[in-house]
Amino acid sequence: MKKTITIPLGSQHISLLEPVRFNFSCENEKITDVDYNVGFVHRGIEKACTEKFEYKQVGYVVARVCGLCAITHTMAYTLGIEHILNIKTNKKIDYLRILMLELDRIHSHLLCLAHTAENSGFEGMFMKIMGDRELVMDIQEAISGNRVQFDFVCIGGVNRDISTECEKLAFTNLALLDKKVDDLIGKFTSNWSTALKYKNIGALSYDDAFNFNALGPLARAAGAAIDVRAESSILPYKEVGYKMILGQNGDIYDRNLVRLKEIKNSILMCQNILSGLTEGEILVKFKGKPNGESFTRLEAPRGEIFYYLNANGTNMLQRVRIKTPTFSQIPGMVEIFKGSDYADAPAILASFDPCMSCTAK
Amino acid sequence: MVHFLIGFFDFVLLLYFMKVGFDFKNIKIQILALIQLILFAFAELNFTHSGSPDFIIDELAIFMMIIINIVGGAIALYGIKYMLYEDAPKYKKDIFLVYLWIFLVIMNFAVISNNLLYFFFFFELTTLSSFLLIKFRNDDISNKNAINALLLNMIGGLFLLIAVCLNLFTNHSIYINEIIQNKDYISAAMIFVVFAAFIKGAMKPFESWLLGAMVAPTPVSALLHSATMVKIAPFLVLKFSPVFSYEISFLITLLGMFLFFIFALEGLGKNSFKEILAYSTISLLSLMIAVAAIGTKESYEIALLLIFFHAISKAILFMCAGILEKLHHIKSIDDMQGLMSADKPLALLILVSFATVALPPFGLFFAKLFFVEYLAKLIQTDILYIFIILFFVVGSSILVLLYFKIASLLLSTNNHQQTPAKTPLSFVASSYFLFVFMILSIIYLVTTKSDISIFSIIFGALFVSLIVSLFVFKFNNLQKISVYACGENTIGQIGQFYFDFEKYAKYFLYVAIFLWLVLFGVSL
Amino acid sequence: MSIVFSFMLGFFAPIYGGIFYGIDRVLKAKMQRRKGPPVLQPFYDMLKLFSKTKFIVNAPHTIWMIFYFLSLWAVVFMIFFGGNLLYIIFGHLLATVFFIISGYSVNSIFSQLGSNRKLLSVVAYEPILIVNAICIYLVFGTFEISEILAAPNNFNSLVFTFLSLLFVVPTVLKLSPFDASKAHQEIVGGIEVEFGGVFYELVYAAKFLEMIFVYSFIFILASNDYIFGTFLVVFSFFAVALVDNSTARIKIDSLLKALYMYGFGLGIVSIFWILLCCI
Amino acid sequence: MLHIKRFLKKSPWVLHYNTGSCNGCDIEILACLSPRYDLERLGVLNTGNPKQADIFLVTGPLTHRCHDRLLQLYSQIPDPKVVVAVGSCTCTGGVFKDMYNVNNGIDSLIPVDVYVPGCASSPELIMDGIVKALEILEGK
Repeated sequence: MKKTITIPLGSQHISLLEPVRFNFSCENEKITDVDYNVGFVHRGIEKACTEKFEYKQVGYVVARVCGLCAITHTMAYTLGIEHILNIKTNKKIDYLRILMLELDRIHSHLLCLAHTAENSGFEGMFMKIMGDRELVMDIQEAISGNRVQFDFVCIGGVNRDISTECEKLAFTNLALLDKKVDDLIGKFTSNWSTALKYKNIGALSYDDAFNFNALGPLARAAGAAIDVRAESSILPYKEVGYKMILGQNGDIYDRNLVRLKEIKNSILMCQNILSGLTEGEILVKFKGKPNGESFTRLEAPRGEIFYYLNANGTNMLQRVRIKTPTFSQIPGMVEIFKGSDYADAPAILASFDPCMSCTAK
Repeated sequence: MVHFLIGFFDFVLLLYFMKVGFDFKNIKIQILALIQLILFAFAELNFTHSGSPDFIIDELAIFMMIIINIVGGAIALYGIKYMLYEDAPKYKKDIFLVYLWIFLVIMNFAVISNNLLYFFFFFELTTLSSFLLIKFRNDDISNKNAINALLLNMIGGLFLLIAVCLNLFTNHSIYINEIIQNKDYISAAMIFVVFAAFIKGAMKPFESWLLGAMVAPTPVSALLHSATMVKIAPFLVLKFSPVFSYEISFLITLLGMFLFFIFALEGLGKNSFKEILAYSTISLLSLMIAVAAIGTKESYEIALLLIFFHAISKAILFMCAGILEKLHHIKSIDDMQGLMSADKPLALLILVSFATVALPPFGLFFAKLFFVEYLAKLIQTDILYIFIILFFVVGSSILVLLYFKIASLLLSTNNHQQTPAKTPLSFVASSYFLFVFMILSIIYLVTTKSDISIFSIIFGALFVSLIVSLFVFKFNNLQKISVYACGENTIGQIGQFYFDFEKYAKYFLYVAIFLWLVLFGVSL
Repeated sequence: MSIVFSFMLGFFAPIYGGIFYGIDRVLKAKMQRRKGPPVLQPFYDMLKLFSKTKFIVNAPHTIWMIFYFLSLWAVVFMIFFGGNLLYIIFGHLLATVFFIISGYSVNSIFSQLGSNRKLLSVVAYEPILIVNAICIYLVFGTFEISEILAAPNNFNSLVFTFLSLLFVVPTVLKLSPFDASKAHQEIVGGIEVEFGGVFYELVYAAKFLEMIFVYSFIFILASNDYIFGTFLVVFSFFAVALVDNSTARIKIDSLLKALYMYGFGLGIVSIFWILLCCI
Repeated sequence: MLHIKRFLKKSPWVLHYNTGSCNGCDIEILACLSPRYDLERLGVLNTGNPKQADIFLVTGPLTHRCHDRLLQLYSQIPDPKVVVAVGSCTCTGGVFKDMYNVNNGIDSLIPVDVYVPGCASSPELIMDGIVKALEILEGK
């Protein structure tokens, strides 16, 4: 009497932040087939970038592709357009940009961890992580003036310099956060119920990570050394103490640990940057209109982000193409869902840290 | 004279079984019939009358006769209506009904026989009538299952005959009233009687005959499962339980309780409505045997309660199954979806019948409740009864799961929108009659036991008002809104959990056989 | 206890159950380093629900649920009138079955899944409750709560019963880690999902009654030592809240396994403990 | 007679739906529940179930595909209810205004009671919005 049940997850569901629809065909609660629909958030940003906005504005528009990795989108666009315009930035600008990118990564990872905990029914952990996350949010707010959409990066440099008070706040908060992350690692590794909920659940093997084009923490948790920060030298990551973090099994547990360790690494990088900051200009003057094309790759919190820009010498760009990490992770996600329990599905989904507004744009 | 007639007909019967064996080319039946013939001849030759009467109508017999005649009678009346829907020639339908009545008569005689040889005769007659009834539809599967039933029941008959011969061989009485007064009665002979009871009661590993019986028209299943046939098992155990030694009584209880748990578990994995009912029957039968085997005054009363209320509930449920089959063309529980909207009275009747098997304030529940109380007393003196408790509490919970798993399907209104149909009153009349009968008996029970009265009044009132409000309140003045489906309009497939215990069935069987062997060994 | 007093206790059970629940919420918030809602928040919620529009999905769905509440209330009355422990357990079972049927009677996937899971969790905790009731009987020689409460304190023999009951409490109250039948993030509250307005109110109030039901089991373990009983209840209240806060939700099959292995296992140990060591 | 309506204010339960926002406001709504802001002290619960909600928090410029879902959810919330549009794009369409797949704010579809500006709205603003919504809820 194999009987199939279909369980919908979305488009509105408490475990989802964004509208996305999964339709699980289940036997008992074992998922046998997944039907997915990710296009709820499509707004037409790529089109608008070439028709509605001038190239100087596009940086702020693409930030609204996704609120979580907003800075990465702006950053990738800016790097691309700077390449076309042939602008050379100084060390200080690069460092400040990395600082913001890494702060963004910390808060995004923490949010993902909190969401995973919440979706696996661990309210206490959710509250704890969200409480700790406020430390990073404070630094971001102090530096950029906004908590989420900071619009910190602009073509030719950054919009704001970092003040001494900010620096002091950042140092204390990061040191505090570092301790809290250590604590979190302990909590995630030693809890009986989280072990049941995370270990060997939603595992993506090393081979599958390649087959399904896994990116970011997802791939690194499976042991695949895929990280744009290590491959590309467009930003001086090596100088600030970047270290590749790899997991083994690729299950939720490993993904959580990889994220936590990356947070530690990011904290280290931020501290290095803050202690090594030099005086200097934060904005490079530039002239002319973009003409030509460029490709940019950048590591967003979720994995590689890819920008293709094509400009024809006018104020309007000819083509903006954005490829986001979640988009390429969906086949892998579907594969993992098959054979796991519906009870685990929200946690698996959260541990993928999907970003549907990135995907649908 | 009576003795001669019974002996004569018994020979004829055994010869008929032999013929059936030849007809169906079943060598096992022929051998069994032959052995039985020889043993029977031996018994007849060695048999001498003692002073005891051949038939005794004692309290237990009256009790059984009430069940057989009231419940069985209701089923037989229901059978008349049922046969109108059956696709068979007129004369066959009539024969079928006659079989049903004869069956009831045989049962009446079986429960009053005091002479084990007479009892053997009626025992074999029930075998015969169940064989004929199962064979009624005369297709391949009916024949196969009928033969299987015949074969297994003949093994039971053989056990009974062995017991008789052992008794005669050791110059013991074969009159039941003498046996149960004689404390030094040899247990080996008695254990054969118990084994015969087990086979009639479809204990593992002999449950296949009762499960196969559902190919017959539903009144047969109703009759076999509720009032007749299988009830011989707890009846026999009840008769003999006063002379069980401690070990035997405990082992039978353990076996019964284990099977109670196992059958409930196995029933969870089944799909056909009648099959699930059958599993719940043998599960509860095992419980009855277990309770009966304890052999004290309390356990005797509890066993009677179980037998009585189980017979009524199961009869109602099987009659409903028959209606489902004939009127709504539903056999599998998956097709039962949406019955609540299609035929509300019938669905509610099924639902309430499920409640009568598992929930307060109904009879079977009280039997279980008294049993828990009694077990709590027992365990104080004998810690071994902890195993009984474990199997019992887990098994009962699983039965609740089993019933309400099906209930879920009645209620959900999803994929199969059934066409509304109204069950004719004449079809459900017997069910209603039995239902009223049960309510009256519960009221009687409650008035005799004062400590449960308040409890049952509260919950009885709740139940009644619930049923009434389900019919009365429609909340038409309130706004109705659609269900929550994540903001979408479409609702997916809805279903319940299924359980698959097939892979464990093997191990259950081993344990059951092991317990049988231990039981046999201890009795020697 | 006089009859009037018992009646008052039973009648106002939803009220002080609500305070209990409010304290629970505050406690939980404090454990999460939050300020948390006011203690009277459950009453605000309930009073608010009164003023919402009444709507239903279908009539039977609502009726079954109303009777769930009524039977549960009857069970609470039985507790305060010192009724028989077994009758209370089975009365609670009946109420729960009404609730489950209510979940099944609506055409919503989450409600049905909730019912399925609730049914399984009933199978998990019901045997434990019965075994523990038997333990209590073994110690006090009676199932009547009124007699148990008058008997001398014998908590030493009931230590394992207490531990075993600690597994039942979160399961009945649907607290983490044994809250698979509610599972807000998976099945949006399970059976509760289709209720709104004043009818959700009853489901909400039933939560308080369930609290009284399980904690009264713990209370009677201390028999005539009411102060110790209160201490036990407070202790388990804290312990359950703490565990609720520091664990993730486990799946329904893990729940079954955990309850049978530890809860049921402890129940059996308790019987042995009582029979072999204490008598 | 107790003024029952008074208590609407004390226990607002929230339903959150994203109609195509960039996540910025959504994570800020999550942050509102976190220990620092702790919306629960106002009695707020994130129910995720329209049937038990009083306040409908909507984020996003309303893409075409979210149209029907928004209506469906809105119709399932029992009266009295308040709609809070969180974020600039939810109020007017914001940066997404006049993009081809966007309806320029949710007030084109359902009546909005409170507009919370900001891109992204900070938790303080969202809480302000909810408090404002409570006053409106009381009056309804």
